[in-house]
Amino acid sequence: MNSTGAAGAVLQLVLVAGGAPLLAGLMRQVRARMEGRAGAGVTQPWRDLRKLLRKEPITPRGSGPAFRAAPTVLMATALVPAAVAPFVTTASPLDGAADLIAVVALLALGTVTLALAALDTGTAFGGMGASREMTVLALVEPTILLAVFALSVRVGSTNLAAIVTATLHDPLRVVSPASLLAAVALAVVTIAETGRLPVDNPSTHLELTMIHEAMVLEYSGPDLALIEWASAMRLTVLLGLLANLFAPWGIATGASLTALPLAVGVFAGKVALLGAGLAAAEVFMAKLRLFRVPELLAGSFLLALLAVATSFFLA
Amino acid sequence: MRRLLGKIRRTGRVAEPPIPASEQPAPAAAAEFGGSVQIRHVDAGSCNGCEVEIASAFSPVYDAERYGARLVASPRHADVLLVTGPVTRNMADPLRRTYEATPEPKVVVALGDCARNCGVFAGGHGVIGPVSDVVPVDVEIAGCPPPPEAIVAALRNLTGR
Amino acid sequence: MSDTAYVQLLDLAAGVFLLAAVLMLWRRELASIIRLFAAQGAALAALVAILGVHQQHPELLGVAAGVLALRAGLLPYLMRRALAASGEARETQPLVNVAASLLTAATLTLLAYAVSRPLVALAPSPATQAIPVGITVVLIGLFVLATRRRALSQVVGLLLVDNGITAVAFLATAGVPLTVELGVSLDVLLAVLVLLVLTARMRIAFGATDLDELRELHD
Amino acid sequence: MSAVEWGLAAIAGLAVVAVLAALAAPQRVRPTTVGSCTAALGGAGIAVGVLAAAGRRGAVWLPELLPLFGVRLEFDPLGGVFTAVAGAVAVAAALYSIGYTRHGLDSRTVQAALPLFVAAMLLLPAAASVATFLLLWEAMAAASLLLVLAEHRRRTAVAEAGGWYAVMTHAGMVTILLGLLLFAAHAGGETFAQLRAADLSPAMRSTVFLLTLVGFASKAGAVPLHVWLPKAHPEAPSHASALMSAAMVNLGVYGIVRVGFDLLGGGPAWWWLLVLGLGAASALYGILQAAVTTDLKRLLGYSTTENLGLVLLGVGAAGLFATAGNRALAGLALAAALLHVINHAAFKTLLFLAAGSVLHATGTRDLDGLGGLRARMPATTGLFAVGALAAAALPPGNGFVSEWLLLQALIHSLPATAVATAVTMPLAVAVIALTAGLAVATFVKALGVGFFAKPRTPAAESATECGPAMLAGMGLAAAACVGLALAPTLLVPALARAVQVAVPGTEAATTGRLTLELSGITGSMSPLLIAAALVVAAVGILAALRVFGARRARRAARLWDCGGGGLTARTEYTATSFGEPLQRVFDDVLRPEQDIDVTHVRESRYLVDTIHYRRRVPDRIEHRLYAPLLAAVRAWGEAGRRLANGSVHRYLGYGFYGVITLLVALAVTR
Repeated sequence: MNSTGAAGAVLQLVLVAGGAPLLAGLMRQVRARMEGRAGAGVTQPWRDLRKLLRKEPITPRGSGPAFRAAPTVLMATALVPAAVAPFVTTASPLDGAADLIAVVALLALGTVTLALAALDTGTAFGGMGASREMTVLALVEPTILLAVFALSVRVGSTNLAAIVTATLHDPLRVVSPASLLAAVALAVVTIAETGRLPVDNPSTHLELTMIHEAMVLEYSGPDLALIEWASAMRLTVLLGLLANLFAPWGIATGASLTALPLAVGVFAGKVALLGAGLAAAEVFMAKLRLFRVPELLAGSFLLALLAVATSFFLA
Repeated sequence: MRRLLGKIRRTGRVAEPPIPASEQPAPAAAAEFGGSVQIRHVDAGSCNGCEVEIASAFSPVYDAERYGARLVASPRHADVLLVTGPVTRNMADPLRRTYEATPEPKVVVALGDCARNCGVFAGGHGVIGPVSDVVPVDVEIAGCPPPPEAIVAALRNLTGR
Repeated sequence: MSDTAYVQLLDLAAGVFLLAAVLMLWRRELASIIRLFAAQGAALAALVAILGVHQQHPELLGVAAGVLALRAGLLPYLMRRALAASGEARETQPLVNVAASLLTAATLTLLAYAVSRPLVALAPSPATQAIPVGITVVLIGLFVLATRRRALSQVVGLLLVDNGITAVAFLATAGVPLTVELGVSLDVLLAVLVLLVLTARMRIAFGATDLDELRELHD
Repeated sequence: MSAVEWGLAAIAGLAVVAVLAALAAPQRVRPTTVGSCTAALGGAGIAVGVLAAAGRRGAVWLPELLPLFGVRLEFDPLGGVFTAVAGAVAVAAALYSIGYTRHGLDSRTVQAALPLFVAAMLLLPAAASVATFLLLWEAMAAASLLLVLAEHRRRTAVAEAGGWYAVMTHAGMVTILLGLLLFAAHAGGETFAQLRAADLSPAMRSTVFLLTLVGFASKAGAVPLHVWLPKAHPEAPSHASALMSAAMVNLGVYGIVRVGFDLLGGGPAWWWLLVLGLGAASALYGILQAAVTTDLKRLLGYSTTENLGLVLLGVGAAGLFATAGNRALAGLALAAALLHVINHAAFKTLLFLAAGSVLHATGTRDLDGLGGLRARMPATTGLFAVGALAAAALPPGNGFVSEWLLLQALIHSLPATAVATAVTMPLAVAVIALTAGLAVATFVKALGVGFFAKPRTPAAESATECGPAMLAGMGLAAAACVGLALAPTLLVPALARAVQVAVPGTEAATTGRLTLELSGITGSMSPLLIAAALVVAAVGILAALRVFGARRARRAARLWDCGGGGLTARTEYTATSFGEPLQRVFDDVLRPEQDIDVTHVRESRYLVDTIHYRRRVPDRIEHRLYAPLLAAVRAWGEAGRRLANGSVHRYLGYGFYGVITLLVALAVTR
């Protein structure tokens, strides 16, 4: 914990908060281009947010504090990981919260608040979305923790900074089957957690096929802005973790302030690359039927378990 | 997958060159949109001709999304109500409720002649009148059905891009 | 080649070998199952080649080439032909649903690890360390044989078992004699041909290759 | 006479006073007097427990109190922790009980049973001889049974639940009795000191362990011995459920730790694998049932099975590590388990008391019939939310802290040399993770469906906030939850001492004042920091919104009902529909029974008139395991009845034949 660490933490917080909408824009743009469209441009989500912040917030009658508080809490649960996770620097002053399990749990907390808000409105769609989201969340947890397990076995700690530093010192580790399997498993759960295809279709208009969207149908104006923004940040955070847990090169470890700009650039590049890849892959996918999703998650769970297993039987 | 990728490469970009925005002055509310317009489409009793045109306006060819317009699933998310068809008796209240559910600032677009003046359905059984009888209309798009170019032009006028 | 590189490559080959087996359990389309099987054959060949290079056994390289030709080339080709002949594209409902069979595979892996522990303990080396992978593949193969309905998946199961045995043989001993490998491969080839012929006959007789319909033969 | 001994005296004295008050006081003031006396009793328990956990020792031997053996009480840190927990729960529950007095809950027996039950639970961890232990155990069982049966006049289900509880608890009692007597017989003495000193043959040790394990596991509600729990907890009055579910079940864990670690001094790996397996099974099965049930208190009961399962999992892991010689990890795992016992006690008390308030206000426990309570009982809803957050093991709740510790212990067990560890740990981690995920879904359901949205029945419509006494009881429990969530580090020294009793030679599992830093392993997590960060972030966001966005005033509008008519409560998602996807995913495990009957209108069979959908998720273990057992027992009973048909002559005849056979036997053998 030092001045560089603090600076880095602030920097990556700003980076994630400011970059998340751009990432969403980039992904939409890639998708649009592959569909032969011109696309709305990378900065479109920012325009949407600006406009939403100006619009009129609406509280449906018969909803309670849970509905009002959810956007703020969701945003908070997205901001804290963005500040503590080793994206730009490994020396975050909030190391006490930079635990992989804690970060995962925080993101889950965000999902829960949104689900509660959806139930709070008492609409049928809200309940449906909440129920589905919770089902997916419950099935995703084991995979995440097993992947964490596989990653921390070789390091001997679940502290994010520790894992990243260990990988930096021993790059060959990354190509070991264990960490490759873990990477795939984490990628799958990232898709499931952030409601991308094939688990959920972020741009659907059919309520009956919705998971995430169904929960936010009642939100408008600034509330909606916070939710959209937070969802983008969650995606960024998870992709960032994926990037830095398996390819942490370029991150600032020392106390030199000069390393930070480079780190920022590299991190932005990595996440942008991952996002573009994900968006491109989505073009080839159709949404899974809801009850095929457990199959997908069971598969990722198996991969995670294999990751753990291989981490102790392949040398 | 490989085949699809090849197809994508061969097809390339199908979007037509940009269509200029319509000349008619944009409503005051549109000033606050700043290049982003979320649209909720309400079918108040249309023959679905307009729906086909809307679909093609948002298709890759005309790609209205490139100007910052997007169709959304809930009026709470919407800035613009895109109303088609003459308002039938059963759709009057839903239309009012949709209008009431949309947060300020909001713009109502009456799309197609039916929406503007009941078109061929004027005086028909079950038709209670044009959209403007039920909710205040800010923009009208003529045509039966209006061509995608007209729709895109009107939307560009709203997004200001 | 350096020791660390050798270990890395070996582990990587073993990992791919295992992953292919698991994915075969996961996918439903028979075509992609065959593709995965070819990939597994390639991984096996790579494994053998790596061992050969490391242990300076040139003949192992020959064996590797043979393995590649047979398991990544000939067998998939035969199966693809059988698939084209039969109209069936997918493994419709296996006896154990996919999610459950994936979880089973997970436990099988741990089981294989537990049972092979003493084997590995005899002569701990990177090669023997990977033996559990081979055993896992054998178990998964048996599982496929037990739970899949389509005759083609049955063939795949058999071949999985054989791949696993071969892998274990190569990993455990410092290079199987060429003749053994040839013998094994040949009778596998034979078995496959027989099965494929059977499949064809069954299809002619019953129109489908759902093995449950074989019961009709028995009463 | 040391402070601890004074405390023991106080407990005994207050218990007597409370019982006398219950018997003597007039009905009007009875609940108040008994409640306050019991609360004081709990307070004394806390004091003694804390002193003991702080390392102060104290022993009492009353030779004349119990013939032949005498009562032998002795406190050590391990017992202290459990006594303190029981005391804390008792305080909250007793305060609550002052306000929770309808349907004859203020009758003499019920009121007298309460302090008796509490006193037994407070003293049990101090029992230092087999006789004392069994005596207190039986007292606890009997008193709790009386509480379970409190409302048997109103609901027949109570009688059935009581029956199950009586049978299970006494079956457990018998096995414990056998085990400990066997132990004592071979040790040549019945004080725990003598038992510790004894050296038994491995076979005998295993027999003792298994026998006692059965009894203790059934008390801890572990699968498959859990069947009494989801029956008794919903039917008992809520403060009794809280006491049973938050304090009594812990003593099952206490028994396993005391006998397995302390008295038998650890054992072979398979013991602990067994415990670990029991724990894993309980955790998964419990939370699965909780996820699909719609009865609020039944849900909480199953969640108790789940949490105790996690605790047992930790205990088993600790034993496994100890046998493998890894004392640091063993200490960590056991500390995690004990911390989870404490956390679970806190939030489960809160949740059961809140559920009691709901039952009190609406008269129903069925989530499908609740809803809309947040407007009508805001305080209860808020408190329940605190408990739900903890139970869902999400930060910044206290449940998260102990599960984090447990996960740390398991994760750091690899790379391991023992095959058993290497194979079980990944599975254990997976089980914990799946349990955590399902727990989240379960408590979102309980809170979101039960308390939010619109009321689904007139009963829920007309609910009103409960009285101050009940709120006070819940408030205490909630405060405990918050305290444990923010400053678990304060407990570290006490836990370390307690762990040392079980696994000698371990130092404190964690260090650090604000941050939990694992000792010997790299790993740290600061609940306080996380909570603070969340608060700061939230405040920052609100401030930013003030400054930048939201120039327009907030408007209230009708729900977006897709333009159709207004949404009624009938269109809301119910608990049944909320749990449906999970139930479908875990169909093979749960085997729900559901039937749909569609009645058509008379004119045409293409027009549907009504659709009835019914779904039950029966406890499969109960059906598969216990139904045959009960059938067999019943058969025996039939046989017995034919022998004893109530005619005096027949009984005299039996006696006569008996004497004759005896004489004949004597004659022959002479």
